[in-house]
Amino acid sequence: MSIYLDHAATTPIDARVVARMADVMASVHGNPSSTHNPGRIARGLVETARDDLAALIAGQSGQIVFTSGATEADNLALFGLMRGAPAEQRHLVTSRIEHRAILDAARQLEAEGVRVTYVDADREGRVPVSAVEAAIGPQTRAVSVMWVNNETGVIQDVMAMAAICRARGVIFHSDAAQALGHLPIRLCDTGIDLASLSAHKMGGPAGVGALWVGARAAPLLKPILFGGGQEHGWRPGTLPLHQIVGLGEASRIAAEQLAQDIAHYQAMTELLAARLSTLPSVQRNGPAELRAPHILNLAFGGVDGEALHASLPGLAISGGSACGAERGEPSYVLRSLGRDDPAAEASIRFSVGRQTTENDIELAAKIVENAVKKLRSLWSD
Amino acid sequence: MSIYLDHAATTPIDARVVARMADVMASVHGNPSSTHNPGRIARGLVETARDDLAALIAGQSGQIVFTSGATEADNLALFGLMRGAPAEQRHLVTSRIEHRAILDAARQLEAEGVRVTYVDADREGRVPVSAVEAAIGPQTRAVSVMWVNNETGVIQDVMAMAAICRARGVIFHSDAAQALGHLPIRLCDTGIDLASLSAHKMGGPAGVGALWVGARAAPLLKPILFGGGQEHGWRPGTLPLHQIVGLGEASRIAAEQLAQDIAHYQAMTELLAARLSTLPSVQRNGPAELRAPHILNLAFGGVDGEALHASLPGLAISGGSACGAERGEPSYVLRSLGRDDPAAEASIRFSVGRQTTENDIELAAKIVENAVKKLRSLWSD
Amino acid sequence: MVRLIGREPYSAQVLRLFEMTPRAGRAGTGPDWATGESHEPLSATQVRAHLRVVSDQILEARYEVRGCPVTVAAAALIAERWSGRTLPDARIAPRAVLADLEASVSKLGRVLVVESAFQKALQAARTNA
Amino acid sequence: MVRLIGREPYSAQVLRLFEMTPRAGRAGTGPDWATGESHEPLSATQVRAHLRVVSDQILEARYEVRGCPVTVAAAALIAERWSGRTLPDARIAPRAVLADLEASVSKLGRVLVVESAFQKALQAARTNA
Ligand SMILES: Cc1ncc(COP(=O)(O)O)c(C=O)c1O
Ligand SMILES: Cc1ncc(COP(=O)(O)O)c(C=O)c1O
Repeated sequence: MSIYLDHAATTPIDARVVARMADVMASVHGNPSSTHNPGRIARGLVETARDDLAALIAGQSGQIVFTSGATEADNLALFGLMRGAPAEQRHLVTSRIEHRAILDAARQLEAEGVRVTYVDADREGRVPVSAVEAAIGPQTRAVSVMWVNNETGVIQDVMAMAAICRARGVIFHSDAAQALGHLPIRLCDTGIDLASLSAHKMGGPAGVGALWVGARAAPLLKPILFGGGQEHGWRPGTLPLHQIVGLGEASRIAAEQLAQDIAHYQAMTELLAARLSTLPSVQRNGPAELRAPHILNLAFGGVDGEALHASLPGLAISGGSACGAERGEPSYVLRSLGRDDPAAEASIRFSVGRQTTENDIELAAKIVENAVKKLRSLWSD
Repeated sequence: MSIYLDHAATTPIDARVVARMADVMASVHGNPSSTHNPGRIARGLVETARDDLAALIAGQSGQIVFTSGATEADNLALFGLMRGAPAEQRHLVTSRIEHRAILDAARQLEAEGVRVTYVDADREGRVPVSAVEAAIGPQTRAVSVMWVNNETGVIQDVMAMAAICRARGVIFHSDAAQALGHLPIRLCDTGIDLASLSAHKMGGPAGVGALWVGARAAPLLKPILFGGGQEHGWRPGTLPLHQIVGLGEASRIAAEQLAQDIAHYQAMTELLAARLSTLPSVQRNGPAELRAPHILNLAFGGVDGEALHASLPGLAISGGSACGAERGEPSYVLRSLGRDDPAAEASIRFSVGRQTTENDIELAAKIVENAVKKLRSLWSD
Repeated sequence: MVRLIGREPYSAQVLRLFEMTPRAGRAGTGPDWATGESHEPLSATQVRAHLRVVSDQILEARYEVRGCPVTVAAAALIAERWSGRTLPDARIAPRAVLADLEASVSKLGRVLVVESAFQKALQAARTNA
Repeated sequence: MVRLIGREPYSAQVLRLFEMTPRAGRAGTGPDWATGESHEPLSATQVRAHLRVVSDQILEARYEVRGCPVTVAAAALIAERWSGRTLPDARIAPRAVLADLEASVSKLGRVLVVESAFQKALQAARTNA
């Protein structure tokens, strides 16, 4: 079968999480909103999971709003902040390298009359703090910049941005989907006001996530879905017990072994980088420093991107994000890095997970090396 | 432990579904949007599940949009239809006995300038077709009436309403959360344009559902969440494979044993009704006929509602809907039945599931009988 | 791992009195018994207090009630406290009852119905005497 | 239960030619060889066609290519077909190539780059002769 190096698209659910979810699915039957005993048992499990997630991010349990994932959390943050904004505050600042969940929501907000400023990343894939600062004006209500870019793995300086926003009286949101479980995250006392979280990038199940809502943002946030009044009215719908328990368990595990996980991810991506650096014309997309440990994005010069991907059926990797891949579009994130002729190179995002072994890496490196050599052999400059 | 008679709030995940989900969680790792092999395997499972759900409702697979549940499906239907409506079509017709997901979304639409007409139910809990027809005007864009009421179990005549809507050029949506798996449903060729579906009311997992979008509604429906372009652009976010597989498996099982399930639900609720009818002053909320087989709502005269519920710690039942229960409000659905003095009676919604046994029913009847007798003994008229 | 929250919103005291309903019952026969009745239509709460009073002393207090658990508990609590008291000592502070029952202020209205029934019974007893 | 969809968007034919790359390679040495080159900057596609022509007959066709799988497959397909043909028979209908490869029309531009390289090589061969 394939060697799976696409953990940033989705990573296998940790076996401990699967076991816990299966147990809860088989043995706990109750709607957490019901006041009878089964309902209360379910509610207790939900609250324990909330505590576990809160502990992982150093936030308060009461600040967590469970959602169906980071996409919904991103939408809730942006629409929730901007739709209710008074006329003189209808300006949003974000970056051009955000996930589609932010960019498409921002585009929709533009259609609704919100002014949006898109800050460019630099050639290293970093969103300059100074550019964000410069984009903030008297009408700016919120800034949204992702914590870790999902294609390059570049870590953005969200702390500095958050501090500036706080000083300017602006709400700061960060999509932390790729940061959670891959970097130490402390939300309390940082100046960050809202953060989007997802379970399935860190060993939890897909289809569940959360928006962390800090004290300053809470009074400004309006719901985008309406219904049963769950989650303080911010997110209606029957709470999916097993999903939330899965997110909680994944959080507990991530908190427990974060240092160890990070070291492992780092070792795996650096080993791969070392192996592939023996090939000529290989460049990192993004800097070697200040990147999340699990993502390595490499550009192979003189090779057609589609051809390289088609040459690697035994590798599960990604050219850009999985979402973009469906449409077959070239990656807007990589294009923004401003390489001379991006069409003349093939980029691969390798992303590793807990299950990745040295053996996977050695094999993958060999497979990629052979494919690149073969394709290059078809052409002589 | 408790006797669980609150299956309409949420019903245990069928053991076969749990097994299938656990298997997929443990063995299939891929984002269904990824183009590599693990992604394709995941995508294949998603499409099989889509087919299984489509088969259960006699709809086409391509018309199913997976969501996080019926709440989101209801929101998608109402906002998706009404927000993009031209100025001369900003009128929505619905009923006063809809689920909160519809009523709260409708209230939000009112705040956004949509005119909403709320049709009253009659004393039997039925939304009169004639009243719906009368509410439709030249500006009406859509009508939304639930298939089965979640408190009384009353089946609404959605076919007749859909036919009228079609004749008048109006879109008809129905919240079928309580109908799915409890009634035969055929969506094709009925005139129904959109239907909200949920997995956890029929042996599937909570946190996943679907909006069925018929051909006439498709061009009018706008998304409410924005992002990765999944589900034809109608619903972004990484597809939660195990959840969708769970919904598919629950659909397959429901289709296979629907007649048998219905007979079982009917037998259980009728047995309970028979046992409790020996008590004086017990009335059905809603008619005996034309109700979904799994719901029985009884009013016990001369008993305080809160006191009766507090007297039944061994029963997991519901006074209204689980959502309403959280807020401790009296049920707006039961109030709408127009009984003389609703405060002077206690209502219980009993709802049964596949796991409900005759023994559960006999025991529950005894427990309720004793509690009612005891409470009545405290007062003499 | 499992956090099971108690049978909110009821305190242990309310649950005990509601479940045991000590001193519930109708008036006995005989001229020593006095009755007071009160009701509140919105919640259909009804309370009847019965006092057996002999020469300034409440020998026994009983109640009939249709109402929520806090209403029932309040009636039981007052009946327990008043049994044996002299008439001048028979007093109710509804807020104190609420506090003793650890019930929320939203239940004050219900306790007032209970108080009213007992006050009326007291009145009737005084008139009897 | 498992539905594994093939390696879209490639037909079996494209995959075979892309993986085997039959007749890939540079021109041989000697005056019989003629070369044509074409490129398309937007996608950075580059194609070089080499024909060994002796008295009106293409004895051998080769190609060098940097491009997507359909581009590579198209070059391989034409090289296979042309090897052995006489010059008047050496014709390419790009839409027919697309159809033979079961490739989508969105790839027509790429096939035109391949065609152009082969046409130029043909031209060069005629000029040689
Ligand atoms: C940065 C980022 N944001 C948001 C998302 C969406 O998360 P989810 O799949 O939970 O909706 C992803 C992954 O798909 C991501 O990488
Ligand atoms: C009629 C009805 N509609 C909608 C819902 C909400 O469904 P979900 O929990 O899947 O969001 C429910 C149940 O909670 C329901 O009974």
